[in-house]
Amino acid sequence: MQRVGVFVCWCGSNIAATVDVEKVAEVLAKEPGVVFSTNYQYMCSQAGQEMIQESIAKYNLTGVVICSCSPRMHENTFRKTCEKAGLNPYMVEIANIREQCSWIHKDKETATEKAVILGRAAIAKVHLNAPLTSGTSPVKKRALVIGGGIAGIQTALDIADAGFDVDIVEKEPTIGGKMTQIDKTFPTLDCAACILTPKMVDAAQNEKIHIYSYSEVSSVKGFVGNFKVTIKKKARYVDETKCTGCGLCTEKCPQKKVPNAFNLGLDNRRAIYIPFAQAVPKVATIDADYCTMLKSGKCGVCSKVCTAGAIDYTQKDAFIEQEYGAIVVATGFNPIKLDQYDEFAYSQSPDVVTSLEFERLMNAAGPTGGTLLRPSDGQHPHTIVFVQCVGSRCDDSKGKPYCSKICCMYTAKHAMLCREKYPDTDVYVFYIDVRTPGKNFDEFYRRAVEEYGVHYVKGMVGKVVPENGKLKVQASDLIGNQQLHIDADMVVLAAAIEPDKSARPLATMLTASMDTNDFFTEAHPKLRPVESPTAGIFLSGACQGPKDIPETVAQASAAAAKVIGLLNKDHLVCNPCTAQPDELMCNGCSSCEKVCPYGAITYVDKEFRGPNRTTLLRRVAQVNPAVCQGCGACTVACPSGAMDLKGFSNKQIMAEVDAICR
Amino acid sequence: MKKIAISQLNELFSAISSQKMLYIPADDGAGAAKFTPWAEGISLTDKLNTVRSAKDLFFPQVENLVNFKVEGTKIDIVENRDAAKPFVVFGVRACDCASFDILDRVFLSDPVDTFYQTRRENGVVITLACSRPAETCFCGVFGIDAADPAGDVTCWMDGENLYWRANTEKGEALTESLNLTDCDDAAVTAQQEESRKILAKLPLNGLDLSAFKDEKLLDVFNSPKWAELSESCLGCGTCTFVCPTCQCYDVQDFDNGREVRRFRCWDSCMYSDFTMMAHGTNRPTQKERFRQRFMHKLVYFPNNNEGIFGCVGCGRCLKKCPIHMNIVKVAKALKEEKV
Amino acid sequence: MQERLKQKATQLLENGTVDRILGWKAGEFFYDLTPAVFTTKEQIEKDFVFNVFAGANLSKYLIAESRKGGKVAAFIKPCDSYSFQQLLKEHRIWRDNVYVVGVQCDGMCDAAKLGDGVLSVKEEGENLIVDTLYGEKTVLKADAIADRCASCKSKKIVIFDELIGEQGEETENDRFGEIARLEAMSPEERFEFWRGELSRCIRCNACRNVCPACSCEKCVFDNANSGVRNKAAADSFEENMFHIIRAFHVTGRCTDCGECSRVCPQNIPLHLLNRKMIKDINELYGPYQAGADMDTKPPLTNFTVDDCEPSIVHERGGQ
Amino acid sequence: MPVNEEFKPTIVAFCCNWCSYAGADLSGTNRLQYPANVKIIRIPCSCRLNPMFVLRAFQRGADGVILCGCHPGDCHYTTGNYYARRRMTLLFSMLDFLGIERERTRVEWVSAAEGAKFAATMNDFSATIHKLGPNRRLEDLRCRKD
Repeated sequence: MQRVGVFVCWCGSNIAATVDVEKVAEVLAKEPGVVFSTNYQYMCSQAGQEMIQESIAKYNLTGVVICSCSPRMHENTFRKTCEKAGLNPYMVEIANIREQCSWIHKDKETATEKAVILGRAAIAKVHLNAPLTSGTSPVKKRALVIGGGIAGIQTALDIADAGFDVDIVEKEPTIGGKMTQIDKTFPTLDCAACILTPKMVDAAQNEKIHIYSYSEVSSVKGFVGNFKVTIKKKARYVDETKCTGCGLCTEKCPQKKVPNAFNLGLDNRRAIYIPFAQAVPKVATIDADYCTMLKSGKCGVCSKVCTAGAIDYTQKDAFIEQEYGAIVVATGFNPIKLDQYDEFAYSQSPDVVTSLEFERLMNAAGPTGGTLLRPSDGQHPHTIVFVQCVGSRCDDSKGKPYCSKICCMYTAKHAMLCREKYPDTDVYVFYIDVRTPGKNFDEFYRRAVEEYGVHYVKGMVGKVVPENGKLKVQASDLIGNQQLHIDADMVVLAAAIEPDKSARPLATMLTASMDTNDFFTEAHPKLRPVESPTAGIFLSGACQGPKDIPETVAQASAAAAKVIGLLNKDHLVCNPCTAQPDELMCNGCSSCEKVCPYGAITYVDKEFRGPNRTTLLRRVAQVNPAVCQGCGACTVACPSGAMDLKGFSNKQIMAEVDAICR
Repeated sequence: MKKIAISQLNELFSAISSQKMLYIPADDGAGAAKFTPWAEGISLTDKLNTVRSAKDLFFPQVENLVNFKVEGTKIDIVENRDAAKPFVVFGVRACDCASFDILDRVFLSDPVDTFYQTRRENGVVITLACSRPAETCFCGVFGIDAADPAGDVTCWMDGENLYWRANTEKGEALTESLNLTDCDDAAVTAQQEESRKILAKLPLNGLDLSAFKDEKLLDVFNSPKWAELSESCLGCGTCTFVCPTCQCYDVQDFDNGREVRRFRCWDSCMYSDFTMMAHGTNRPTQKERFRQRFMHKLVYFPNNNEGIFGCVGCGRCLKKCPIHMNIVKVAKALKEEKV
Repeated sequence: MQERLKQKATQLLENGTVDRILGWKAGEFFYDLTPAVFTTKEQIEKDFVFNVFAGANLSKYLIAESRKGGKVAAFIKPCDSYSFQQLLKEHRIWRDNVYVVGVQCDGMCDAAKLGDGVLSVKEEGENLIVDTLYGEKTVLKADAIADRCASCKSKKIVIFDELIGEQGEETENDRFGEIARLEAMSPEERFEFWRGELSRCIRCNACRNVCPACSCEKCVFDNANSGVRNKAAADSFEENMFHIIRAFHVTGRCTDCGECSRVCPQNIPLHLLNRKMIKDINELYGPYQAGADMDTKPPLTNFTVDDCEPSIVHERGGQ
Repeated sequence: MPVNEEFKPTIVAFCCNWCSYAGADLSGTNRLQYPANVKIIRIPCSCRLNPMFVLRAFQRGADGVILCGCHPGDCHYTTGNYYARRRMTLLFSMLDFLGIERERTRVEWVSAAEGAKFAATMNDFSATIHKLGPNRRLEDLRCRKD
């Protein structure tokens, strides 16, 4: 039994006006184990805190109950007070007699009676409290960024800037991501490459940044501060250290019929390729699916022309193990596949394109050299119809329920650019709503309408039918209340965006949670938007939700700030109120493991002494206190009661129940 | 010998219960019988015996011992024994009646268990002779005559009459207060003859317990058979709780926050925490626990009680054990091994 | 069937596949079989029995048996196979040490339905020839079938290394009919019903100890440190609490094997509580059968964001 | 005892630390009244509520038990309340199946901003329990106060 001291606070008149504080102290003094009970005007004041500290010494208190305001207000204050007096801070319990008593009751007798009961519950609990010590775990001062798009690059640059090593793992042969494929950026219309490529070069040249291109994360073990990651470096059949990026091989390769993924298949490339001129690293990669040498052993042209001797047909996937203190997920997005949207004739006519394909068609480095030409006949289009929300804001299973957020703005950009470069084109935009909530966004959209004469039509396109080289567009104009029939030369579909397919298996490895759309869940939707609930995992860019470039960069820097904050620490102080299994009672059934949102529970086979000098091998749960956040989900999932939560143990909560109901 | 017509049974019960609480074995609505306080509308079961034995009325599963009131450092002791009320239990079978002798040896020898003693003093036992035993009955092995049970009063029933014979002062006193007709023994003797014919045919009659009487305790104790016999034991308490002679209990406290209520409740030597002490348990596996139960009934108890076994052959454990392990199988296996 | 099992058992021992056989051993009467471990051909010849009273679910024994040295073969009936797989799923049985011989089952009988004084029973086709102290009689096997088998949920043996008899399928059954009948009662009637049933409980723990889902190293009710230990129901509350907590702890894990009700010495229909939970799970969270496979997440360690609110209990009334 | 005249129900409210306990604090800050017989127990998350605690409360004399947690989707620990929701649904259903009045148990999601909802919920729950009368079906006679 503890030696308990009870301190009843008046909180000026906040408590004392409604609760007879003297009586509360007097009644609680009779509770078992209470050796000292008093009341004071302001317990949280300097004088009040000193009174508590003196009483701890004088009465040799082993537990302290403070009847005051909400623990959310001053629990920490009083814990520190007691700690200074040599009492373990977790031997303090607060009875909330202000917010949950004096402020909600008017009758003094009622409020006093309730305050006594609340105090009694706190006393009952403190008797079962145990001193808790926060554990610490060391922090590996290196960060991993998964995904080398603008989000990953920005995060890596910021982390490196703070002086920490950071690795970027990018599954493509070059970093840069989706932004490399974009022509101009809204709302300023500056060229994407002009602002992105310097950052790519910065990343490549930064001593603190190591780029693993054409690589994937293959396993993640460990926990915050101590992740152990295996990175699979896929064989590119070119020695990165030797390749100078001269590009001769990519010109000489005889296999010319490889759809160029960088241009979304709008043109072809060779089997050995560098995705684009400013690729980082600027190293060639052999596409094993198309290389004749790798497939049949006959060819070897690239090897012959390479003066650096960088070609290596025998290269194998390499696995690299590395330790990290923090991991940033920046896996980005992709436009959805439009196979299910046959009404827009996407698969029937090459002149029906997605917005990203349209970017390539407008891009000076694209398949048409920046001249807008119809993919079907290379002719200049005169009427272009843009269709918004293709697959976004859908309530059927074909599309996505959410708004893809970026489409309104890039469509305005596309429409505007068309009208600017080719004033003879008629441009129609069909929309459900135009959403432009960003700095200078609405102004941008209005310019498209007002200055550039883009025809914005509220309504949906019902059908696109290719006919005689034209695209017959049937649409409804909801404001004009009429059906429209437009003979278009091109139709551009603003396809919804979705998280990259690599995100789901990655989330499983990281034990990071995802929402039903496979976007990573943030630790708190408002207050912790760049952290995953899994400690040490941070979120950057569109993997967390649709975002435009400015937002992505902002989030990327925010995630970097969080990582820097973490890596700056030598040790992490763990929350001591964590789950703890009683190994002797653990069944090894894994129920707890299944409900842990943090992956804090693992199982080990362990030897135990059995009856009659036997040895038993049993599977038992282990909780990693550095990862456990103390929610208690496991304690209820455990049928044998082997799992308990420190600070909120079964017995403590039941003691409170008993005290309240008695 | 006295008698009363079966058609008058209700009147008889009514007359007894007007003086004292009366328990009779009645159907429990779930296919079994139990000792039930008689009231108008409650009638005698036609089941051979109750699932819970008549022991319950003298040694209930849960019984208040005493209350403590704690205030500050002061402890008040408050008596809270159940009020002792005179009662009559009708329809006790010969086996259960014999179990009282065994319980008496435990509870009434020094130090006397006053809770049990009070109930024994307050209780009048009316036995009912068996005429339709079950295949699991083996009371005969223990010298019990199911056709002529003991008790304060012994009864026999045939199709027409209930025959009544007072055996003790308590029985006499009760008899006098009732309106029964005198009769001769002829009907009872006839019924006993019939019953004994059936009793003689019981399949377990031949159970030979001689191995345990003069056997060296340690030999039985160390028999390798225990491991095999106990292998499938679930460690539940069914056998002990339906047993009329099991008498182990645990003392526990219940703290409702205002007072501590001390009570006792049945315990089972089959349970893993039976006789748990500060050093741990002294019977670490089910083998030891299982062995304890049968050693107690077949060896320790007779060794301390002039050779009287701690079993009355009621057959309840044979019927109720979830895995059909029981004292008969144990006795046979140990004997077989000895042979 | 018994002979095929005996042959198989002997064969598995003799060809060295296993070291021990888990089966059923003959008793004093035809109906009182005891689960037992056999290690020699002689033991099997003498004592191994399989008949309509081999109701005991052997899967729970495999928790301990699979941890002993060597390998054990176990005869597993369809409903036992669900328990076995559920225990595997919970990492309770060491699979490598068990050789599962699936045995098809036509339903087990309840000895209590044979009447008084049974001396011996002979199976003859659809009949049981029962010799009693009071004469011989013929009982239709169907009339003596155990209640749980009368509403058999599946004849499928969901996991096995070898099969004796035909593989079966899930069966049409009305096992939720009894639940629906109780749900249709008023709360007062239900309360009276359950009070009547649970007040007979003697807390012998047979239901718990036989239950394959109740395989805790130490039950909370036996654990002096759990704060809820109790040995006997000292109040009607404790009668309720034991069964509520037990039913809750096996929710989503109970395969509905019916052992709890089979072993209850007081004939309390305990399976109804578990079955109610199964019915609720099926209705609220989609069909789920514990032990049917190794992968499906148990309903209580799973969720969907669109799950119903607890207020559904109010909204739908007794159902 | 005259029906309900003297009856002051005991109500135990388990509140998660992050949303509902803060919501209860807010209703205090805003001086929104609810009956004094509602007593709050702070737990880290609604998923910490063991069905055993609910039964314990009824045993010890509670007439109603309510669990408050973050709204689904807003759990501080991301998924805790989803588990709590299933557990409580099944527990309540089982209690109902045993004939325990289903009105005695409730789950309500209360965010840290919903001080008013907290007070309103407690007022409503308290009134419901008051109408229902004392818990007799799931009480332990040894804990009765009279």
